[in-house]
Amino acid sequence: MEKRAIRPFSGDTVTLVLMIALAAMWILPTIWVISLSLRPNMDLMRSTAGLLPIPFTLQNYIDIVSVSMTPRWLLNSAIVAIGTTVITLIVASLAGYAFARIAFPFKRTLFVFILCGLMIPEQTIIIPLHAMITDWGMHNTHAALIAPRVAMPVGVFLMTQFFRAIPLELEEAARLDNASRLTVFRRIMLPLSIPALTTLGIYTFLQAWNDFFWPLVSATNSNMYTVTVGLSSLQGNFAQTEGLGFIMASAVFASLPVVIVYVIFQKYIVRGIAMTTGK
Amino acid sequence: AEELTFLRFFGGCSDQYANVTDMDQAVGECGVIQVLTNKFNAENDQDITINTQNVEWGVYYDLLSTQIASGQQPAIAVMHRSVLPNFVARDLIEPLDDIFVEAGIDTSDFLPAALESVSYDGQIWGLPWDIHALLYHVNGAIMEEAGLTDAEGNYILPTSTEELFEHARIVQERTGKRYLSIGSRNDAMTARVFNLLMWQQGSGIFNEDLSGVQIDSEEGRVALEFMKRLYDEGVALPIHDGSEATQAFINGEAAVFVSGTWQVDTMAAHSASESSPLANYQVFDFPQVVGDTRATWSDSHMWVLPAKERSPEEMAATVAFLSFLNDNSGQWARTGHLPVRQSVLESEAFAALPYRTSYAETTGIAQAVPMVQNQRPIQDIIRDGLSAVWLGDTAVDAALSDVQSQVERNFRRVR
Amino acid sequence: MASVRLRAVAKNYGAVRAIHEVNLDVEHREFVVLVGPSGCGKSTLLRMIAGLETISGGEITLDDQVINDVPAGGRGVAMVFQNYALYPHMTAAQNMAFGLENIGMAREEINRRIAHAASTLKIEELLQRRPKAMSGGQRQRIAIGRAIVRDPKVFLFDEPLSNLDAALRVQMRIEIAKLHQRLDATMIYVTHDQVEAMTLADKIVVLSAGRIEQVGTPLELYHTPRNTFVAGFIGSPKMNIIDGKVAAITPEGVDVETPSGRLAIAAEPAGLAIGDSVRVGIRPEHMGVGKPGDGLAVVVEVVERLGDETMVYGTIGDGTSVVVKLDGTARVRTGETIPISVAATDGHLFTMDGEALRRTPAALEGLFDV
Amino acid sequence: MASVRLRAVAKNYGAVRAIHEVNLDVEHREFVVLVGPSGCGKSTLLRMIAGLETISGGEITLDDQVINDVPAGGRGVAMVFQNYALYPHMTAAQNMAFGLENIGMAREEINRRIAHAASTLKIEELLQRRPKAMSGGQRQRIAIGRAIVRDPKVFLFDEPLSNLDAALRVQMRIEIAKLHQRLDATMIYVTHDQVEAMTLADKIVVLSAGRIEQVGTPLELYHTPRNTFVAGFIGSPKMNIIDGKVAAITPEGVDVETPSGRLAIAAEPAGLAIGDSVRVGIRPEHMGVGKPGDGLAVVVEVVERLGDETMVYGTIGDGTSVVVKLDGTARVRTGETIPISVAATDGHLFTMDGEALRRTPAALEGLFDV
Amino acid sequence: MVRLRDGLSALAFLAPFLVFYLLFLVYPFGLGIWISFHDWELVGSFREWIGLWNYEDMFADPQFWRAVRNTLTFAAMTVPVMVGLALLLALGLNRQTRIHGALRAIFFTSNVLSVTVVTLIWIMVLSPDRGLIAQLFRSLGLEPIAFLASTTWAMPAIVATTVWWGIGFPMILFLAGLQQIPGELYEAARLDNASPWRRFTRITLPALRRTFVLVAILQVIGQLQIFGQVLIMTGGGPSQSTRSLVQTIYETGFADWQLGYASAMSLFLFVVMFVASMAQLYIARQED
Ligand SMILES: Nc1ncnc2c1ncn2[C@@H]1O[C@H](COP(=O)(O)OP(=O)(O)OP(=O)(O)O)[C@@H](O)[C@H]1O
Ligand SMILES: Nc1ncnc2c1ncn2[C@@H]1O[C@H](COP(=O)(O)OP(=O)(O)OP(=O)(O)O)[C@@H](O)[C@H]1O
Ligand SMILES: [Mg+2]
Ligand SMILES: [Mg+2]
Repeated sequence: MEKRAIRPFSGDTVTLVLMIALAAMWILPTIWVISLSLRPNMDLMRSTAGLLPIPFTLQNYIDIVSVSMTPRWLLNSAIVAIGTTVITLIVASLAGYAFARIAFPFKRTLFVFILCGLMIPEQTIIIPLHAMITDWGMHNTHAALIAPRVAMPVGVFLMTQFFRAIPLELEEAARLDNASRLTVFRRIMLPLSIPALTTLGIYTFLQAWNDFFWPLVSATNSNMYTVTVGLSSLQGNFAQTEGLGFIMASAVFASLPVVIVYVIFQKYIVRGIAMTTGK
Repeated sequence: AEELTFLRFFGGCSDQYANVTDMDQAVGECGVIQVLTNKFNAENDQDITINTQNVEWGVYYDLLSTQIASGQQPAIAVMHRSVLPNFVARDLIEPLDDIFVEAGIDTSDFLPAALESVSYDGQIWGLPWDIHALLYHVNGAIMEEAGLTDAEGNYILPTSTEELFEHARIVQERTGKRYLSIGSRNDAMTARVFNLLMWQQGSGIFNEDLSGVQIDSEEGRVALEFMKRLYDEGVALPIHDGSEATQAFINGEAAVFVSGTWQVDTMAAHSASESSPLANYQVFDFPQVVGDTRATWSDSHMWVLPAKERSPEEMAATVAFLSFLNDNSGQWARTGHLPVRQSVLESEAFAALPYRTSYAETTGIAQAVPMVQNQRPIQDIIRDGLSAVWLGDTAVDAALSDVQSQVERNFRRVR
Repeated sequence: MASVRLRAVAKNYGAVRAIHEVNLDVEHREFVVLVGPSGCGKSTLLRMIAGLETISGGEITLDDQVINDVPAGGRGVAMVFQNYALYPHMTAAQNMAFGLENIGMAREEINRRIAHAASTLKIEELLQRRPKAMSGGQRQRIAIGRAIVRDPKVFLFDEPLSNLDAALRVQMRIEIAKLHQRLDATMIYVTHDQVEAMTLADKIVVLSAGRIEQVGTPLELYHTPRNTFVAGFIGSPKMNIIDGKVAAITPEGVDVETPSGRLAIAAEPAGLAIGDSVRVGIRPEHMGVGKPGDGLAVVVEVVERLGDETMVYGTIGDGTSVVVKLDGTARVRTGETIPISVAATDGHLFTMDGEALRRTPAALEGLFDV
Repeated sequence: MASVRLRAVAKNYGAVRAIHEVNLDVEHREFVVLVGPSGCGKSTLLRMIAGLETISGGEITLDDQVINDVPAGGRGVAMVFQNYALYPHMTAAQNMAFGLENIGMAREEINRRIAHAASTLKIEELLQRRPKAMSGGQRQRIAIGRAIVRDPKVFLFDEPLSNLDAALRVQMRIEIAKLHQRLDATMIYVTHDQVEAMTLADKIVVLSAGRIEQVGTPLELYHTPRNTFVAGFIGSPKMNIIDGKVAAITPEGVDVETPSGRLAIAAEPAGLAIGDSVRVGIRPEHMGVGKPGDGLAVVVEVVERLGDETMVYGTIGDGTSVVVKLDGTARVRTGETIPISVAATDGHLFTMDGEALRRTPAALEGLFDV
Repeated sequence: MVRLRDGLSALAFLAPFLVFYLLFLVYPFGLGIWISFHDWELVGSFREWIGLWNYEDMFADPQFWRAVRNTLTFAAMTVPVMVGLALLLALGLNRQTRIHGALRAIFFTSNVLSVTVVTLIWIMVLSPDRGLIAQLFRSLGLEPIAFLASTTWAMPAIVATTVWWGIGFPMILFLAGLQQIPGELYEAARLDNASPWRRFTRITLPALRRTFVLVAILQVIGQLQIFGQVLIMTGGGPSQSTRSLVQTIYETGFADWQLGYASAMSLFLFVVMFVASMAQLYIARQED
């Protein structure tokens, strides 16, 4: 809308040029890394200068797909991230619905109890969590990587807020239409909360995909590594010398899924953030 | 069919050596152990498969610990003698005496030092694999250019602190190169060299009966002052981490590289290449630089069996692989490490390896950290605490007392 | 048959009593409109009948069956919400089908009913659209359609037209009136728009603060409001209320001395004595410009010309504001004082606490004959 | 002195032309109201005058100075926005002071002006409150106050009352009327509520799709709309438009044969011949029940009784809907056919493309004398 | 009756989440407190109750305090840069054109990369002999700085990495905040003769106050948890100058096996973060 033009600062070309310059700086490292990943390792041992992939090779990517563990790690990451996302969406929307729409004893208390969980940082519980999963003999399983993330109450909070914003009349209309709670949830609330579910889903997916500390200590078998942990295991001295292009290609390769998810869904991310911070 | 997980560091090169079983093609630590593994997988007649899990060595013990903690012990793992006490004290690895007997592994063929390094509390806990020690790697071309050669063309090595700095000055003046390349930042080399310097003065970081720490001592001060001077006078670069130091030496930026036996093979390979700035590579016993006791730092690698339930078949497979490794431990010596078996040491093959004569004395002067618990955190404390002197601007005395008190704190938690 | 009876029905929200023991009879096929100021409990009452709100006291019967504990879906009532409450992710047809599917009705029967409702409401071409793709009036019709297909005994409407613009409101109002004529159903309708109430209702219920003030036909409420609250609430612009004192009691009614002149009111003087304080009520549309010196002297402040009508806003002696509705060609100017005459039979009289005095037979003659 | 003149003013949004070369004169102290359907360009025109929107063509002058390129703040105009646009984190007093501080006015003068505006608007006790803590009407007053303190030559209002409820709207409307009488300022007011337009305006500008349809006093627009658009837009309920054919041309005007009977209209037959198709326009309030067989035969569909008025919704022969406004006691029932009579002088006549034919002097007599 | 039915259905809806929540968050949290009163080792079965000894040890441990100091320094350097830069970006990019959208996407995209990738990129960028910055330095005739090897530069380098990585999210938060400011406010301000600067300070900033608090809290909480960047980029070095609290927790627990002690430290972290966010909320409340 044209009206935006009068907001301070955003209008003039000087600002725009500045922003473009800043953005160029921002994206430069990424471009360079992509370019490194497209150059032969031998060549990189001599020099890493230049922003263009000359000489050009796809060998690093071919190596990733054919010989390295990276595809396996990608699969693990995908299982964990998608599993976390799906389960989170299910349990968070169920719980959010109960908090938003059902009157039951001690609701407020329980809600506050769950909100308190927002205050507990992941890092605080990793040690006991590790001890606990050890006692259960569950390390090096996808379940152990998924479950603790599902327990995070952010999703419940978000879904509760969202369901509360859906007009009560819709549910009342459904009650007059003889719908049971489950029918209301399934046929009215869930379809209506697709934007919120999308947002929560993307957020959960990105978080799970990029998780580092927990998989670092729980997934100790290289077959169970996620991409994040796997890449960091490659990153030793090796990175600096012989396999630079290969390492960079792994990084690019491992980032592709998240970047694609982001690019496809970016408008939901922004909308979701606006939604959750509005008012 | 048994599948065994084989947890080790030494680098990952399974892709590079995929399906290679010819030992002659193996280069470096990674190559040798990988090809050995391939060979065993290919040739054993009991349908045993060894699945290698390679871990970068900086995080190796974190990973081994968490694997053990989570009940995911590998079948066989590599271990340093320095960390052995921690694992033994908690019953985390299996004693091997009976197994060796059963498998027919002859402990009497082990060199005494090697046997000592796997023994603790009167039992044997590992299959000795090597003894590795610090050496003096030399870029002959630079030495020659600087004129540090005697009449026969042998390189002149320092025999005292003052000589060392004199040589450094000469190299700097005549070639514009640095004298030393040494891992100085975030690198265990710092602690190794410090230990080495303590031993050369006839001391050590612990007292005789291992009841106390003596880092903040006269010997400690001499050692640290010496190291500080290296950096102050530009003899070595303080910001180099291990790989940067290696790279610098390969690139011909320094005359001498302070590193271990494990680099011999690699450096030789680099030197062999026509255009390499690392020309006329030679390697020597670590010279006497402080004090008057001949000593160099050493540690050893061994193979251990993490404690866990093993079926008889699994045990048999594990032992079969152990035996195979023992039979082939001569191959490992090719990397530059000192062999652990008398028979290897005396073999023709070993004698034929290059350079071995020039650091023949190392076996005799090698010292290792005492068999006490928590060596790893303690050495880390030394590494970080001392490097503050050249990386930050901590004074020598402050660094020593800081490290001393931290090590004492850690020592308290030992049980 | 569908008659709804409320017996001492009450509703508490925690400590707040939203509805105070209300009694109300709604007969079969009757169109009952609940009106009252915001917050008076109209929606609450309606929602208790629908079963969306629990009943704190009393009894609601539908065809003589107590339905207090019958769940909302099982009462045979349908409701049309203020903001339609259409399921936004379903097409019009799906919206209508939803309730029928929930009770397991056969697909053909559902389709038959939807087709029938759609033709009744002339919304055939909307059936495959989502609410988003419809105008306000169209949504309104779908919402009604969703109620119709369920073939309910009682229709409940909660301010169904308040989200529409003025023109559409008129049109939809007429459609609802036609619908009521066509369908064999009882309707209970909540609004705060008194034009809607007047035009749609067989019977209007005026609520105030959770109590019923008066129940009656639109004309009863217009002509014989029981108190100043109802008098003020029904009619637009609202009735002018002027304080005065009884000056004389005559055979025709009561003469009242107001701060700006004397008025004769055709009301029964029951219990009044000369000198008592009373309130006179006169609707703006019953005022006219009289002879100078006659009736009320009104100082004109604002004149609004609406074409065929002229609204005059002014004040009388004690500062009370009055509104006068004159015809389009009335000659009035801001600032002047005009004499306002009122026929005695058009006036209302109230006690100081707002109770109406009965109007004389002469005043009421002919008013209810239409 | 503050007169605003628009000369061929146009506005393009990209390829879309929102305003087409509009010419308009607003005199000093005049109250001009812009009306028209949604999207017709009312706000755009107003915002161009305010300087919030660039001008794509033409010229705007204020007191004969071209102000096309004068920035918004420097034009001496103040604007009251639909949603008030009060600064939410400032108190009422700070809101009013902001603009004055920006031009570096002395603190005492600012305080004096605020105090004065506050007393004019009776908002003294609100001065220290934030907008959040105020009702809609109070916010509206603060927004006006913010305009007043700047002592502008021209006040611009963009639908300032549309967010208020009906009762408050009436009250604020009257306040704005009083304000206009008190202040020495020109006002330009946008609304889509035609009652507001009729009651406030000295001059109404009817816009449609970016063009001016007609400019005139409220009564001119009501009595002599230039075309069916204006005729339909001004007056409520809107004028009935009935298609017919010229049956006779008489000295008094034109006789038109409609599908439901013949009507005489006092309009100049300029250019008409017998048999021509024409449109007859009759306002609901100008219809009455006539003798059987007379005038239009209307089939009654819905009857709404509003107390003193009765609205009758019906159809005529060709199915055209008509609305008739009768008095409160009219006897009409659903389903019957009633004869509707119209005085010839009350009728309007339009060509098939909507242009009005001039009404005869007899028809206009006395209409503008008030 | 109704309440009971509602209670049961609520339970049914809540149960799946509650199982996860209790099992994987509440129980571990409690267990963490329990562990912190023990000498509890990662491996083996050694678990001895030692009361508050871990806490006493912690408060007397210079390593621990160094880590706390580093962590606080890091947060103190990162948060203001992050908040300030995010606000500037949001202001500069608050227009709905294609180009602005693309620029926003650029700043946000680095946010979705994982810490390993980000650090990989930056280790390379910062590398003194082969890095991007080194190339720049050389082309300007300067000697490249070994950022990660310098006690002076390592922390700022990690800050830069973190800002590069994390700027997108606060930027979007500010953009969301900006877009909630009604355009009419700016029009009114224009009619009120307000200069762009006054519009910014008197309209934009006050309207963004809530967003500000939100961003600041999220940033403080997030940055106090710094771990991956340090672990991978410097390992806490050079000579401990970047060792962070979470890294210390990790190393104490998983390298030194002292889970009890590590638990005590992580509870300390929890308290710090809790206090920090409460303090900020309190300040925000005060201003209301
Ligand atoms: N859920 C609730 N909890 C507490 N009080 C309530 C609740 N719902 C309504 N009330 C109160 O009950 C009273 C009646 O509310 P109700 O909604 O029936 O009013 P209404 O007549 O429909 O008003 P409106 O014309 O504004 O819709 C009000 O005072 C309201 O504040
Ligand atoms: N920024 C814009 N960009 C493109 N078109 C616009 C813009 N602003 C307004 N328009 C178009 O210009 C026309 C006039 O809009 P304007 O807002 O003036 O209408 P309006 O008469 O005020 O309507 P309303 O009664 O709904 O407020 C509309 O068709 C609208 O779609
Ligand atoms: Mg209501
Ligand atoms: Mg508008």
